[in-house]
Amino acid sequence: MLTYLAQEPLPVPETTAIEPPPVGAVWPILIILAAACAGVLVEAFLPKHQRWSTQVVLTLLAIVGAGAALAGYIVDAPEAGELAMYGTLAVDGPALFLWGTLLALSVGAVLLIADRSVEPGGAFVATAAIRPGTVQDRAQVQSTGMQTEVFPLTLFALGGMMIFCAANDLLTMFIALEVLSLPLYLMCGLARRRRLLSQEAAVKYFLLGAFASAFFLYGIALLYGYSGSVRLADIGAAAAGTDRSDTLLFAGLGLLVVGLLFKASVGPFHTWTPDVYQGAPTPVTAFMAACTKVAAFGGILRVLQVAFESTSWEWRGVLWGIAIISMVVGAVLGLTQTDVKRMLAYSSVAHAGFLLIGAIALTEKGLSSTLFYLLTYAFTTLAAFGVVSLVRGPDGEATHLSQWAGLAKRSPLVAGVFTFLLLAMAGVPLTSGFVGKFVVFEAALSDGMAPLVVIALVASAVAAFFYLRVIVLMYFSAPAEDGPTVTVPGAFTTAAITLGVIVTLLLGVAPAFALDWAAGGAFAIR
Amino acid sequence: MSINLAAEVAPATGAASQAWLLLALPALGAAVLLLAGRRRAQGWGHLLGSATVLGAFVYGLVLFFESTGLSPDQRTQDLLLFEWIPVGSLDVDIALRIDPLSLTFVLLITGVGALIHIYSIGYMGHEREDRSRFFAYLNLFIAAMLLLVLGNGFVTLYFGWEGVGLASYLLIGWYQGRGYAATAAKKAFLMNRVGDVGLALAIFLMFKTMGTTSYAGVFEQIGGQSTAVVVAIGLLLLLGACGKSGQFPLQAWLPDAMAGPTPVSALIHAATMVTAGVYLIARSSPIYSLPQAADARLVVMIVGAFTLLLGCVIGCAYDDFKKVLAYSTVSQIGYMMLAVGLGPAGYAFGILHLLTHGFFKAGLFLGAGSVMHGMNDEGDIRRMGGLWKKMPITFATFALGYLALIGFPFLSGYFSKDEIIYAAFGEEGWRGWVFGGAALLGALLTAFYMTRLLVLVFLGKPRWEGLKSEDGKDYHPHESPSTMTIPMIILAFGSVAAGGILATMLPEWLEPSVGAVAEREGLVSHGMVAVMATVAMVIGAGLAYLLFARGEQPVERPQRVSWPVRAARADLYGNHLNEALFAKPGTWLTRALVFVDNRGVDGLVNGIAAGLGGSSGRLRRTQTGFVRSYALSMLGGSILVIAALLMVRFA
Amino acid sequence: MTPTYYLLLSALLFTIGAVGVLVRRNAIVVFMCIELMLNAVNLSLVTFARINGSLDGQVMAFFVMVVAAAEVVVGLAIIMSIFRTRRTASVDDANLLKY
Amino acid sequence: MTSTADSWVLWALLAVPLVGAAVTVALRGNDKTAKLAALAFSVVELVLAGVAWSLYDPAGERLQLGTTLDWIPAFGVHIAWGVDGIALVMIAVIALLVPIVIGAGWADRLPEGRTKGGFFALILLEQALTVGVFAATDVFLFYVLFEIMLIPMYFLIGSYGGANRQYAAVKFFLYSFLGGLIMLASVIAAYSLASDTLGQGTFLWEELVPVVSAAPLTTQIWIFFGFFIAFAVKAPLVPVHTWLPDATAEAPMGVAVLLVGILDKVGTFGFLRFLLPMTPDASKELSWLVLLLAAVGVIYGSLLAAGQSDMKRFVAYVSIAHFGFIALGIFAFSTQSLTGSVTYMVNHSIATGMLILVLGMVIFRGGSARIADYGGMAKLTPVLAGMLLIAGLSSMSLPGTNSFISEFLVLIGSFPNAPVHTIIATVGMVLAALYVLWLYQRIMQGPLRGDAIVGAAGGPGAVVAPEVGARKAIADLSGREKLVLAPLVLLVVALGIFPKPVLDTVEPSVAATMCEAGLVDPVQSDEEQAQC
Repeated sequence: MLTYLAQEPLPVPETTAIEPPPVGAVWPILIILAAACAGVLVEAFLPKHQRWSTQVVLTLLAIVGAGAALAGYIVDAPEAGELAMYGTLAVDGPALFLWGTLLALSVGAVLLIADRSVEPGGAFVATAAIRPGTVQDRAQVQSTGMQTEVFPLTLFALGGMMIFCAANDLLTMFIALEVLSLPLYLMCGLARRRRLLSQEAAVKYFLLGAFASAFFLYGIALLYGYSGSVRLADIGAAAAGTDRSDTLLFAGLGLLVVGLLFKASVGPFHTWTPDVYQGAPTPVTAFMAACTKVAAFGGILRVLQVAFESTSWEWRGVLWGIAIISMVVGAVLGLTQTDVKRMLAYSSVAHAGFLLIGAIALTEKGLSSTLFYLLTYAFTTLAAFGVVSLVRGPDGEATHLSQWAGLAKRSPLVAGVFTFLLLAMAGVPLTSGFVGKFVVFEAALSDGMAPLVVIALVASAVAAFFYLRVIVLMYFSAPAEDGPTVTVPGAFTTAAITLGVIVTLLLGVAPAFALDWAAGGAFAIR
Repeated sequence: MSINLAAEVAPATGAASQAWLLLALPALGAAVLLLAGRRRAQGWGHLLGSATVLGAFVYGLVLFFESTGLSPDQRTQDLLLFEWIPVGSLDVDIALRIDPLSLTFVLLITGVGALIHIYSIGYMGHEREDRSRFFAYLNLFIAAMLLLVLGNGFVTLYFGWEGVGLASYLLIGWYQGRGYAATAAKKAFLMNRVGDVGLALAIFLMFKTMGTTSYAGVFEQIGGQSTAVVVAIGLLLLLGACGKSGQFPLQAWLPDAMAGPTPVSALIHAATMVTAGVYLIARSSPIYSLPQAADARLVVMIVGAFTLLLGCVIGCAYDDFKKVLAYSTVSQIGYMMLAVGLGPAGYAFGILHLLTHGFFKAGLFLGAGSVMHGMNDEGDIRRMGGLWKKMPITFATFALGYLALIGFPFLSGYFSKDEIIYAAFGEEGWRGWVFGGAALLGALLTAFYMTRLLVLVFLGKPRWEGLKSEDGKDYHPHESPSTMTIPMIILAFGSVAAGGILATMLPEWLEPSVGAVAEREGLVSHGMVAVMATVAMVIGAGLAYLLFARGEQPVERPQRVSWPVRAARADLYGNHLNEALFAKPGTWLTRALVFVDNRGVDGLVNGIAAGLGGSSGRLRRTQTGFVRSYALSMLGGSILVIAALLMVRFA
Repeated sequence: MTPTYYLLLSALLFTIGAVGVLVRRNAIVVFMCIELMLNAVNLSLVTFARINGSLDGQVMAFFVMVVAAAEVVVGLAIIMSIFRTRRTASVDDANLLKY
Repeated sequence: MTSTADSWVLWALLAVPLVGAAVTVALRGNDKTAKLAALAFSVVELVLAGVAWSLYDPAGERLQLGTTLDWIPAFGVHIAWGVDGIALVMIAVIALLVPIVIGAGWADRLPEGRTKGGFFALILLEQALTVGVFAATDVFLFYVLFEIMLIPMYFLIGSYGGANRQYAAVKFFLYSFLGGLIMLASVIAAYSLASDTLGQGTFLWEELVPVVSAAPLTTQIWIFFGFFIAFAVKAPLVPVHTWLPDATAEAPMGVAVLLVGILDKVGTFGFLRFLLPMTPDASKELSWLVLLLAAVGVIYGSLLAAGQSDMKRFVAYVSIAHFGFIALGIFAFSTQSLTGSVTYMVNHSIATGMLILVLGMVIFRGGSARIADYGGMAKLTPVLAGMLLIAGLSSMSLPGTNSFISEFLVLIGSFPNAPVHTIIATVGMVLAALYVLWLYQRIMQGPLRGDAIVGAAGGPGAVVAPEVGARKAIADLSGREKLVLAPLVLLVVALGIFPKPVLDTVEPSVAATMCEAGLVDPVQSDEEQAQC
């Protein structure tokens, strides 16, 4: 079948002329990565007791600095976007939007990670090497120390994400994928309590992640074979017209997409999500749920729109199917979950389906609406996991739903906030969730995907049921006897949750500015 | 003729321009009494109640004489009170039509009404506590009834129509403690509603075809309508009339309605409300007089004739004082229906019989009330007898009413009934024989059962001696107080004289409303009819006397009797019919629907929810927790994706 | 001797690796299978480089190796820790998280 | 960014209950003050409603007292208020019912741990939202409020309701939410239509109507169904009605009044405000369907009402029957029937509201909602019995009561266009009499019986002489209760005798709606042919 390859080699595509990298565009990434390296050095050279404070300061400074750099760049950014780093990075409208989103989210995430008031000493194990169940383990649970490597790891992951959603060629994308994944694998295993679960989550995430990246990579290879280049633009050009067999193209596309969908936890490639979300330390779960989703969909959007727009007719139907599966799986499986974190995981699967709908509407509306949806969902889910981390029993977080019964009586504020977030996820008006759904469905409908929209609406109605279940539990049920205590959060967690709630409310009531920003510009196709 | 009827409407002047007082007085009385509450109104409630009606009666007289002063074509006057339901082309007003017909009824209603109010002062004497409420209801009834007859359109008529229905409901169910009273009240209201549906639909049809519902408008345009429409309207109106007037097939409620206090039976279920059906048809004479409406009129006649016989037959079998009178009412209204069904030849006589009947039947009921009042509310005539010397006045008045009813020569009934029989014979062909014969036979039966009643109650041996009433007391029959006897006496005079006086005057007095009496050459001459009727009366009365006056009458109702008697005692199976046709199926349907709604409709909803939950619970299990199965699902997924992509591309 | 065979071989290797992931219990072996898949990809990358007559493919192969090495570091660390906890490296034993 | 001189009224109408809710919830520590505060604010609202009524000019423009502010310019979403006669009367009804509901709930027994303050605050919040729904003239805004107003009601049922309240609350929410989501599809579709034809999208009702109504039939039908399903669930029409009996049965009486009297009206209001003007062709095309559902609903609801053994469920089914009448009137397309339907919306709120409150007082005395637990109460509580009778008579639309006007208008207006359905519905009149009188008989008439009555006299099975035992336990209406019911009784009679003010306010808007929908009266007098 591949005999045509015996023909004489194609002319080598002339390599891009070497032009000095316009550094201004990538300052944010550089800052983050540099800070990450610095963080590693801090671990190496600073005494234990100083590390936490230093790391927190360093990390937050880095993020804020990156944000400042980003803002500084945006004010006079070229309308059409520009290529940086010898064309490996495309710094265009969507990329900037996603960077901004990621940085803002990571502030919240870092605050959650850094918090030491909710769980004395923080949510992370004092020394990862200690074996669970041993005397030392019980000791470390009481100790106030924590594995401060988390902070540089976070920064590395963040850097990877930022590169991932700006990557202009598949190789860069692959590297970025690994840079963002590897730290997360580790961070999943660092929970202070329930270490067994935590480690199991890490193993599962790691094995499946590596497995998925292998698919991703093979896809890259096939596409390279098809188009002779890994540049998205070149692939797009090749797909538009070449004599090569489309087998390579579509096999490659399929594998590539699978790799991406895995990261975005779209059904049926979601299987890792519930387990990992449940096992990982809640701050890390928040970070993953929020930021990874953003980065992954950033990548999906870029790949589909830049490289495969011309072949959309072929793959669109398939992604329709996947979107439906994801929504249905998420909504239906969420109904019977008994663990809050798992429930939120399934909700994120369902949301991934909604996002995919926006992503396969190949219009400006589709792009901007998906970006906006990412923004809204990420902040809501961040805050939601923040709240989850507050409800604690004698042995750590009380994530079993039965423990949440009658929470409203014990602490109305927390219950109120969580209700608000759940309603946002259900897409009730005056929350960001509604506006997000609205713009996505609007884009889909105007791109002629009415049936998909209807299915999505029904799915979100079903999903509404399990959000409602939690509200019923919190408000209408009698409090459980050995009910959990709600710890009064310290400044960090409070700040993080407040951030999420405010954004959720703001985008629900006055989304105009964010919508404009999301519609800022299309992908730079070069 | 029917056309120019509408044209003669003139705006009300003089006393007529204040005619709203007629409604306002009793309505106000009702409102005041209801709001005052039973404690406060105990002392004066009954007086106020009676006063308002008397006032209305007086005012009615004023109007009457004023209107007699006018030339006949001036006598129909309209009085607009206010716009009621003005929407688009529909324009319903609260407005009064003062014309001979309505005035006649005003006098009947307020007159008899006033008498019965006074009577009630005595009759309700022993429940002072609730008496004011009783008078409030009576006033409410008078007000509604007046609106019914005075309204100048079918909607206002409908307003009064249902209003009297409410009052009758309240008064039949007066003894709320007694379950059967409540049931009877409900039954009455429901069967009336059935009739009302007919009336309502008639109104809708009028609006659809003629765009108006006022008498003037309808009568003006009805002539131009197709036969189908006219007949439909005629039959629908008739359905309404049947409901209100206890005509077949909706007669079953009237006897049960006797569960109410006797004055109520006298006023509402004998003299006034039940005759509203007759009024409706007389009022609609411009419709029924149309040639297109011949079929509708025929149906009216059939219903009337059939009902008058049905009433008589059942009346012969009953042993309950008031129920006998009730069925007699049914049959007498049958006469009136037959009369108005005859068209121009009969309207006036229908009304005439209505008036005379109003007098003597009210009198008879009051007599019955007086008897029962003296007999511990005993209603079974087999437990009476020989009461004439215990309560002479009652006996005298009752006897006069009795004679008037059976059409004893030169008493009221004689004039009115004979006119109807004569007019019935006036129909051409088989109809004349059938309806005339029916009317004649009715006269015979009427005499029979009324004589039976009179004999069993007042004559013969006093069978009540030594018996005890339900509440275990001995019977001490005694004459009633004057507040009760005086009205009876007045009514007795009425039942003697009214017919003779009215028979001559009424027809031309009513002419502006129902048109002139169409003189027809009948099958038999006027005198002949008089003779035949008298003969029939004598036969019936004599037969009854022979049967019941001589020899013992068992106190207990004999059970082993011939089939016709059993049938008659069972109301000729009217109730069984309703049971079988409506009540039973309805109950079953309701039960079935309740089940369907819970299990079916709601079950479906819950079923979907349960289905989702179940599938969720099953799907959950696929999340086994084994990395390798996850990997498998991923691999499978990717293979599917690739296969699908390639298929789409290459197939 | 067309490059096609290399592609087929790499596909074969990739499949073997994938199947290995599914059938083997030991976490280390599973991980090795994944490495095998990566290397199969490397093979096809190089082959395509040959076919396309450009060096990109070969360069990418180097990148992949580096990444694979990094993965090994992280992966082994994780597997190590869970092995010390459970005294077994069987991935099937680790299924507390389910449903 | 436009606004008329009098637009402040609507803002005030929206703001007052909101502030009231905040104040009440702040004062919830002390029941007494909280209650007084809530009452005070609701009365102010009532006064404002009166002002609005006086400022509204029936002969004036289509929408009055309006404001339009940009909200999300990117999508042409506005914060736009404005009322026509229909919305105005509904707002008036809301403003009327809320104080009464608060008065009625004054002495309610709440589940332990709940405060009167919270209860009334939620009610006031609900009031603000419903006023907003009726006043919104931007479809997006309407949708937003349409969904939001579920939430306070959800908590009112779920937190303050009866034994089975969780199930009822969730069922209520999901039913309406699903309906709303389906409507969202239509809203978006309408928007896309607008953005295609007008160049830039808008949600302003006045700008959407011409666009959507010009769309081809199939498009209209899709949009129609989106809206229709949502409104049919809200209304509720058979067969999507099953949430109402549960919700009504579990909700506290006052809440049930708001639910049946106000929230449900949003559905029928939607028929008038959106379906007819926006999708006239589809409405005509599919009127047979709605008429069928309506006629079935009348009979179905009536029979089920007769079959209920629980008072609150009884009321629910009565309402279902009545909503059948309303839908019938709306889709019979004549000035009379539409006006009838609108007045029906008002009168049904008053009549059924009163019925619910009176039954609530019965239940308050007997402590049971089962009809079989009562009997012969009239002996002990004549005034209460009278009130029940009045409410019942109004529910069966006896002439002289307010409901007669509307039912008569609906039927007489529907007859020319839909005779068969009208005849079926007219049969419903008989059934109405049946279920009302039967209920009255079972509760009030006959000998004293039933656990609730006899039990009050001293344990089930205890023999009571009506004068002793039970009378002590079961007292007649208190002054407060009389005060609560008085305005309703007054309105029942007044609007039955002299409905002109309402009719005159409503009719022009109805006529305008008919013009937008391109409908002409089947029965016309000559002078009105000229209009539109």
